[in-house]
Amino acid sequence: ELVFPSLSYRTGPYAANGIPFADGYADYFTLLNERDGGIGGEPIRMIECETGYNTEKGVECYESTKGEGALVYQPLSTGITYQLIPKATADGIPVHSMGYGRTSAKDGSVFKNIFNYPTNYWDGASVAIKHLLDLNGGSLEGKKIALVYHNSAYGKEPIRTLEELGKKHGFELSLLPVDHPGQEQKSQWLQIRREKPDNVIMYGWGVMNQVAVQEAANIRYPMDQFIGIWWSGSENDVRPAGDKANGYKALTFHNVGDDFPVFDDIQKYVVDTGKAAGAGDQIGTALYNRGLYAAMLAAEAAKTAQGIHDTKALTPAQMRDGMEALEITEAKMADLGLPNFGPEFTVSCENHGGNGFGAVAQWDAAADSWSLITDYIQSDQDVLAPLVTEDAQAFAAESGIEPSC
Amino acid sequence: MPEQLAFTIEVFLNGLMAGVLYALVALGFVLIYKASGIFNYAQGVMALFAALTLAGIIDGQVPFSHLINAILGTDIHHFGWHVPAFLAILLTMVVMIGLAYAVQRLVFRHLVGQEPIILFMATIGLAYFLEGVGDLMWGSDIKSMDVGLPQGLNTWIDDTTFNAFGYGFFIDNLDIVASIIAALLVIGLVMFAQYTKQGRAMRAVADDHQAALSVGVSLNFIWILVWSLAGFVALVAGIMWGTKSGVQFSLSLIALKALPVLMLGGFTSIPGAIVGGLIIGVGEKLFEFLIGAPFLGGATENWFAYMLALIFLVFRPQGLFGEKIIERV
Amino acid sequence: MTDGYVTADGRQIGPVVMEMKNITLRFGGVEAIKDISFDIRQGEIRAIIGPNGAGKSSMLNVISGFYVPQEGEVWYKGSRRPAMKPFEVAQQGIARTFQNIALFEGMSVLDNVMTGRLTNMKTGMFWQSIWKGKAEREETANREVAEKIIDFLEIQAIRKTPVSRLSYGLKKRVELARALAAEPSILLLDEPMAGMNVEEKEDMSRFILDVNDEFGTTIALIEHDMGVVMDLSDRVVVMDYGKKIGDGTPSEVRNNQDVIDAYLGVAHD
Amino acid sequence: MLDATPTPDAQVETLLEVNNIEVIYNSVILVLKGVSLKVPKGGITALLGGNGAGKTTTLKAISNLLHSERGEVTKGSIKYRNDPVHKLDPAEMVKRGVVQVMEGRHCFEHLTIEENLLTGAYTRSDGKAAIARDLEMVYEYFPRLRERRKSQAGYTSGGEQQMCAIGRALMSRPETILLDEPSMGLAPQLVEQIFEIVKSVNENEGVTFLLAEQNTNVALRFAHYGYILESGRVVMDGPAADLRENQDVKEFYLGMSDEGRKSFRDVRSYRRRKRWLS
Amino acid sequence: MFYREAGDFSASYEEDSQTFPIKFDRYRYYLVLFIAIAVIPFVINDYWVNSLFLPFLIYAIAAIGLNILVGYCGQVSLGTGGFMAVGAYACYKFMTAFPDVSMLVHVLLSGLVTAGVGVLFGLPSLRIKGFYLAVATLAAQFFLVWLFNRVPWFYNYSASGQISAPERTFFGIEITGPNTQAWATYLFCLMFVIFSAYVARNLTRGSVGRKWMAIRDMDIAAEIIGVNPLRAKLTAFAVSSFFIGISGALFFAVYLGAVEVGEAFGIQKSFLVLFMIIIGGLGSIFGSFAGAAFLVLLPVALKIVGVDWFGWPTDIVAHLQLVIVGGLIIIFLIAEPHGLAQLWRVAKEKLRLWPFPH
Ligand SMILES: Nc1ncnc2c1ncn2[C@@H]1O[C@H](COP(=O)(O)OP(=O)(O)OP(=O)(O)O)[C@@H](O)[C@H]1O
Ligand SMILES: Nc1ncnc2c1ncn2[C@@H]1O[C@H](COP(=O)(O)OP(=O)(O)OP(=O)(O)O)[C@@H](O)[C@H]1O
Ligand SMILES: CC(C)C[C@H](N)C(=O)O
Ligand SMILES: [Mg+2]
Ligand SMILES: [Mg+2]
Repeated sequence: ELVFPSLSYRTGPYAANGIPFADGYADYFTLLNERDGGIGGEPIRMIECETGYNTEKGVECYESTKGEGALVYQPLSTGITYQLIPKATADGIPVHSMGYGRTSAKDGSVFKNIFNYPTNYWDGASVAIKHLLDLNGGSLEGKKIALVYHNSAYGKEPIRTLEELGKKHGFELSLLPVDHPGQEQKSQWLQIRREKPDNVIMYGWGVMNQVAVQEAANIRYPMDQFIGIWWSGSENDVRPAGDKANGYKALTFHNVGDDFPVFDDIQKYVVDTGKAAGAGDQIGTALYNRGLYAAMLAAEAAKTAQGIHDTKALTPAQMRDGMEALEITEAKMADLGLPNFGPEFTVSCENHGGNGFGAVAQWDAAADSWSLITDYIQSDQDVLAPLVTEDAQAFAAESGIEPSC
Repeated sequence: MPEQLAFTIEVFLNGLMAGVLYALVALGFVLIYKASGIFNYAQGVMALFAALTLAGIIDGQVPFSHLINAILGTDIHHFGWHVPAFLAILLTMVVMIGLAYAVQRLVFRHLVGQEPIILFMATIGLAYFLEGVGDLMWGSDIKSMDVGLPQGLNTWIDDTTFNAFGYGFFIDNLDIVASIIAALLVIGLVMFAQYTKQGRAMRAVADDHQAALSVGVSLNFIWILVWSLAGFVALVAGIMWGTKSGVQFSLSLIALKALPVLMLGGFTSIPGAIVGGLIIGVGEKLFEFLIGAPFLGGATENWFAYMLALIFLVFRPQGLFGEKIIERV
Repeated sequence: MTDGYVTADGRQIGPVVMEMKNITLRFGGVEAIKDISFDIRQGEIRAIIGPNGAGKSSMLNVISGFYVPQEGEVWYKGSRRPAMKPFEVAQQGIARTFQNIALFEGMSVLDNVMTGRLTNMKTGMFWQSIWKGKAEREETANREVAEKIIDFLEIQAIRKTPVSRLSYGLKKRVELARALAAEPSILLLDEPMAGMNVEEKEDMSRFILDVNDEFGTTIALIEHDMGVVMDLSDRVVVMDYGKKIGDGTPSEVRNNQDVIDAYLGVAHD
Repeated sequence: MLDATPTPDAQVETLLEVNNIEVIYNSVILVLKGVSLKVPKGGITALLGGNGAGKTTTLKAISNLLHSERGEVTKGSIKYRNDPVHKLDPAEMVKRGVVQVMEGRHCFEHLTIEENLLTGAYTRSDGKAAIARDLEMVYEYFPRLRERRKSQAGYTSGGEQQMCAIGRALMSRPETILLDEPSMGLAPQLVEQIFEIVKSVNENEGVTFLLAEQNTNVALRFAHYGYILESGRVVMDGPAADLRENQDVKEFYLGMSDEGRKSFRDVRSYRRRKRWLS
Repeated sequence: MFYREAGDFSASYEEDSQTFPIKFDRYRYYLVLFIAIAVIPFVINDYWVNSLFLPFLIYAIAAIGLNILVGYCGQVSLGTGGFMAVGAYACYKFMTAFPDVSMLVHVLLSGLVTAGVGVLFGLPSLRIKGFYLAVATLAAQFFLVWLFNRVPWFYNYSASGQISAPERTFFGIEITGPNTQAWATYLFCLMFVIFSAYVARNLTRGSVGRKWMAIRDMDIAAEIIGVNPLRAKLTAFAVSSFFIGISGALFFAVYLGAVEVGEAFGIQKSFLVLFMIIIGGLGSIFGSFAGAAFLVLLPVALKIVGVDWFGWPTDIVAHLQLVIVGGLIIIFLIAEPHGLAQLWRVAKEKLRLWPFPH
């Protein structure tokens, strides 16, 4: 039996986003069980635990599930991830904070049990800038870029990167924090209306996203100059603004839509058999796909681990090894019914964070769907790598860890 | 017009508008506090609940479908019809009146005469309860609220001011609608409280519920009436805020924006809610614009609203329009 | 009247301890007290009477520092009292009861009486948090005083009862106990016998006389029961609409035509 | 003024009948231990007794105001015009014509005097004109109120508040008024005045009164019949004139001994309580 | 008669003002203490400590602190979250600045710092009363959270603005960081709980406590009989904040290990602790424990019943949980408005009379 806990949030201020992710995560495992009898013949047991995006409940969930032989945690919250970094490290259980959490966890020599492949917040910032560079003929000299961000640890992540990139590319950055929950953003958007930045980048979550998109539409900010991080890129965020959201862009690190063979299987084995998680109405949405992608990566890591250790039942330590040896190739993905679903990457002891590929998706309001408008773009590793190392080293020093690989 | 001045005026106007939206929420608090001394923590959740119900009805959602499906293994979610907005609003109002009735019968009737903090606590229980019921009934995914209110830049104002001053002011259409509705509500409620028999009885109950009982005012009726009114105000607030940001849990947190308004205006004053809202709206927006964003790194609105209210209170402990606290021994 | 006098029943009354000079108190437009002067002597029972709304309670509030008069001076023990907070006045040895009972409803009778001792308890927070030693000794010493007063007022049986459960009359008595516990030099009583029947008033009168007798406490008393006032007090001030219309011994006041017109209605027997 | 109207004879209809009721507060404190009384139509009945005897509780039990103080009638019955009423809503009692004036006045502080009076007419549905007429009538009885009609009740003096409370009760056109300690804290002149008004309302409007009073002296002068309550029990009852002559009543409630009134100064001991029951 | 006090007579005032004047109560209290200190540490594991005992103990300290302010002194405060944050950040600064000093010192110092901040924000209480004050303390709440989020010095300039507790010890035993033992963190917090309860109890039964209660019940009367209202209110703010600071420090350093201020110490925390003391019983130390236990344990218990036993979907359980907690709060209030502590007292009164109803 392979135990995958799912620390989900189907209630609280971020429920609207937590639900599709949790559904995707669950449905993929259900699919594996129903279709393949688990992973490598070993059945999967998924334990769902409601955190409400609350760190204390997150801890409770962690403690109550770790004894069951939990293989990997995917808490979908930067706050809970920070909580779990020391705990899980001490307990030897891996954490996969996919596209969130502590960016410097990419440095596997320091963060042995923490993985954040395929990409992270700093990559996100850099990819967005690269996209803008592409649009502006390779130069952002003299441009103004505004960052609208959730005023929390999460939202502040890209500031450092953007400042560095600003120096490099010569754009001017202005910062616009929005307090939780972000229902009122008049000030921020009036400021944007006044300053007329060439582009707006957003790091938001929850209701903040909808309000931002709505306000942008209200002040008639050109939607295609407005780019959200992947957590600001779900259908929930754009639908309330209706047609006016048309053209809004968001990053993503996996493909969109339900046009992949795996969805047929999900329909057949999960939905039609009445085993779909939640209300079953989220399939194919951006966050559902992300949950599904996370589950797929976990399952692949488990397969890899089974291969390495030549055993069907896994321990968290073996799972960790599997994650560290994970290799995602196009062939593998096509095989899983997810052709061209995400970037290719390889995990190693030094690199727990993938190669920093991300793509840009754009919202088509008429079609009510996202579509990828770029290939996977790699982030500016020249700038980011030293930043990651610096932060990881600082953490290592602070907590007396001897980096090693 | 110099740019900075134009900007300041624009911020000021938008502050007024934001203030109106806060005041809409604060009004509900005032009504209930005025008639019963209950500080209704659940007001925000009531707005959420009303908005959820409205959105659910418009959409033809089956209430409790998720729960029913989980228990019976069925797969129902929608009736497959769409209810016209005005009818849905009426139906929602019926639900809110039902809620008012239930709240009175099941909760506050048993707590008559308790200390304010106990009543406050009961409303917290109510908030939890309603939040849970709302989620179970309509699901916690995000819904959009579309009852046909206009939204976005008002071009007429933009053009006119541009022609006049060389800078077009941004005013949101939704805010304009909100202001009109808020003005009507306040006038209506003030007339009700001041000049009708029920309004007088409501104020009497607030002063001394025992004495009100003794002259034959039915607490039950007055409280159900007031909670229904508060439910109505919650519905209005829910529609406004729901249109702005979609209907979801966070809607209930707008209560936090109403609190400074409430204490600045005075817990017992209907006009106070509006004036307080305007002062808070303008104050926090101007502060953010002139000081917060340039010098303090932004996101100062939340605490500044409270600080502003605090400063006012130090000079007028009962709020601007609150009833004077009679301190005699 | 330089240094006291001897009452009809032979008690020696001392010099002036408190003197109100030309007190005027306004609330917005309302003049609650208009230029009133009078004095209170050591060991005396001084009554203040007058129709409802005459400003009697307001006068007590001025004495206890709760209202600050717009004009006039308060002299206490021979010197002019500077502007003071009510708690500072209390610390000078002036205790009182209230017209609308102001007990601490959330506490037991004993605790209420002990609050009367607060001005005498000085142990710092630190020692109190440790309790053993200094704090405990002080508590015990003060507890003894409080218990003595509880005994004196015959409320032992309800010592541990929460005040909110008591009937009106008992509350009045507890309030008196709290005021007495402070061992005040001046005791201000605002309608201590309102809402009592004759028997209870007799008891209350007895307590007041005994306090005055045993501890030599000076007493200022507001009361509407003329029987009580005339019997108990040594001198009476009469107020009407904020003005003083009479001042003197009970018999003088009783026969004052202004007082009869404004308050008594008929000459009291 | 010592000649009250003679006791109404037994033929007169009994309006209110309290039968052996028991009242418990907070479900533990037993306060009334079997109180029975009858109030005849058109009479003034007095309820006397010391502090904490249960007068207020009895009145509240009748008007059903106990509920909001966590009190409960656990035994016995209360009948008004022979209908059991102790399950009714207080508002319903007012509709039936029973209204209480509470101890301690309880005016609506923030309402003006006139608004206070109008609130009294809340349950009436006989039109504005009738209400205006009664308002006029109240002002006739209490001219003082007419002067203060626009002031907030919270800032009027104790006596005015008492008048306001009684006037407010009259505004509901009651058949019966339960009056709790109308004289408390009032100057002697005012006490007389208020009782005079009670008397004339009783005589002119035919309103029945049940009044709880500490001021036994005045109460027995104006009432027709009296009950004496002690620690939750009725210990004595009879026509007011008889009670006035009763030796014990004289001693304990009127403060008179054989030699007439004695001075408060001369009471030498306060350890001399005598009770009918103990 | 299950419960008796007959035969228990106090021969002196000292005995009479004991915390548990009745023998039966006293023994039960010793038993609980014995189990807490000498039995529980040997039988608990990570799950029990990290999900139940630590939050319970830490919230109990916060609840005691808030109860002093609200329950005893009558000053309604919604700034608890902000004050806990002060404790947490102070502790973090002390821990990183003086790595070799014992955790005990850090935690106590954090309490003191918080007490100072509490006094500062207590100043308006002289003029502002009741719910107005409650809302005014929200200014403290929002301002403090903003401040800690805003000024990098507080989080030692870390990239994300989170603070994480480094490993620190108490008499050589690790108390914070990833490698702690369940029993050690448990006992460390328990020590503070006992300390807080002891101090709070002593303060509330003496003259300081009476001043507080006098202010609570009727502030004007209190002032007229000689209580300095400003002093009384500010001492209440100080003592209350001291405990709340301690709980904030423990919450961050021992329980969570890493916090982000807006999430961990947001307005929700202020409400939560307030709920605890109202449900538990205002003005009761026991009530603080009861309330903390109720709000920490009930959700966990409901979750276990719903998800683990009945196997319902987590979201339905979470929603039902809200419904049930909300419903129970209302039912408890109707049954006994003065909280669990009062329920317990009434139960004892009834037991004492049992089998007679009155
Ligand atoms: N705080 C206040 N604000 C406004 N007016 C006040 C205040 N306190 C007293 N008054 C007014 O001052 C006048 C005197 O009041 P006071 O309470 O002193 O009367 P009193 O002589 O004690 O009457 P009573 O016998 O009815 O108690 C009244 O008209 C009252 O309304
Ligand atoms: N809410 C209550 N809770 C508990 N006990 C109460 C309550 N109200 C009154 N009592 C008790 O009931 C008894 C009777 O009280 P009640 O108020 O009826 O007396 P009363 O005859 O009106 O006395 P008074 O002349 O002092 O007003 C008293 O012993 C009192 O302590
Ligand atoms: C989906 C989430 C991981 C994103 C969120 N803003 C967080 O970092 O906490
Ligand atoms: Mg007075
Ligand atoms: Mg009474």
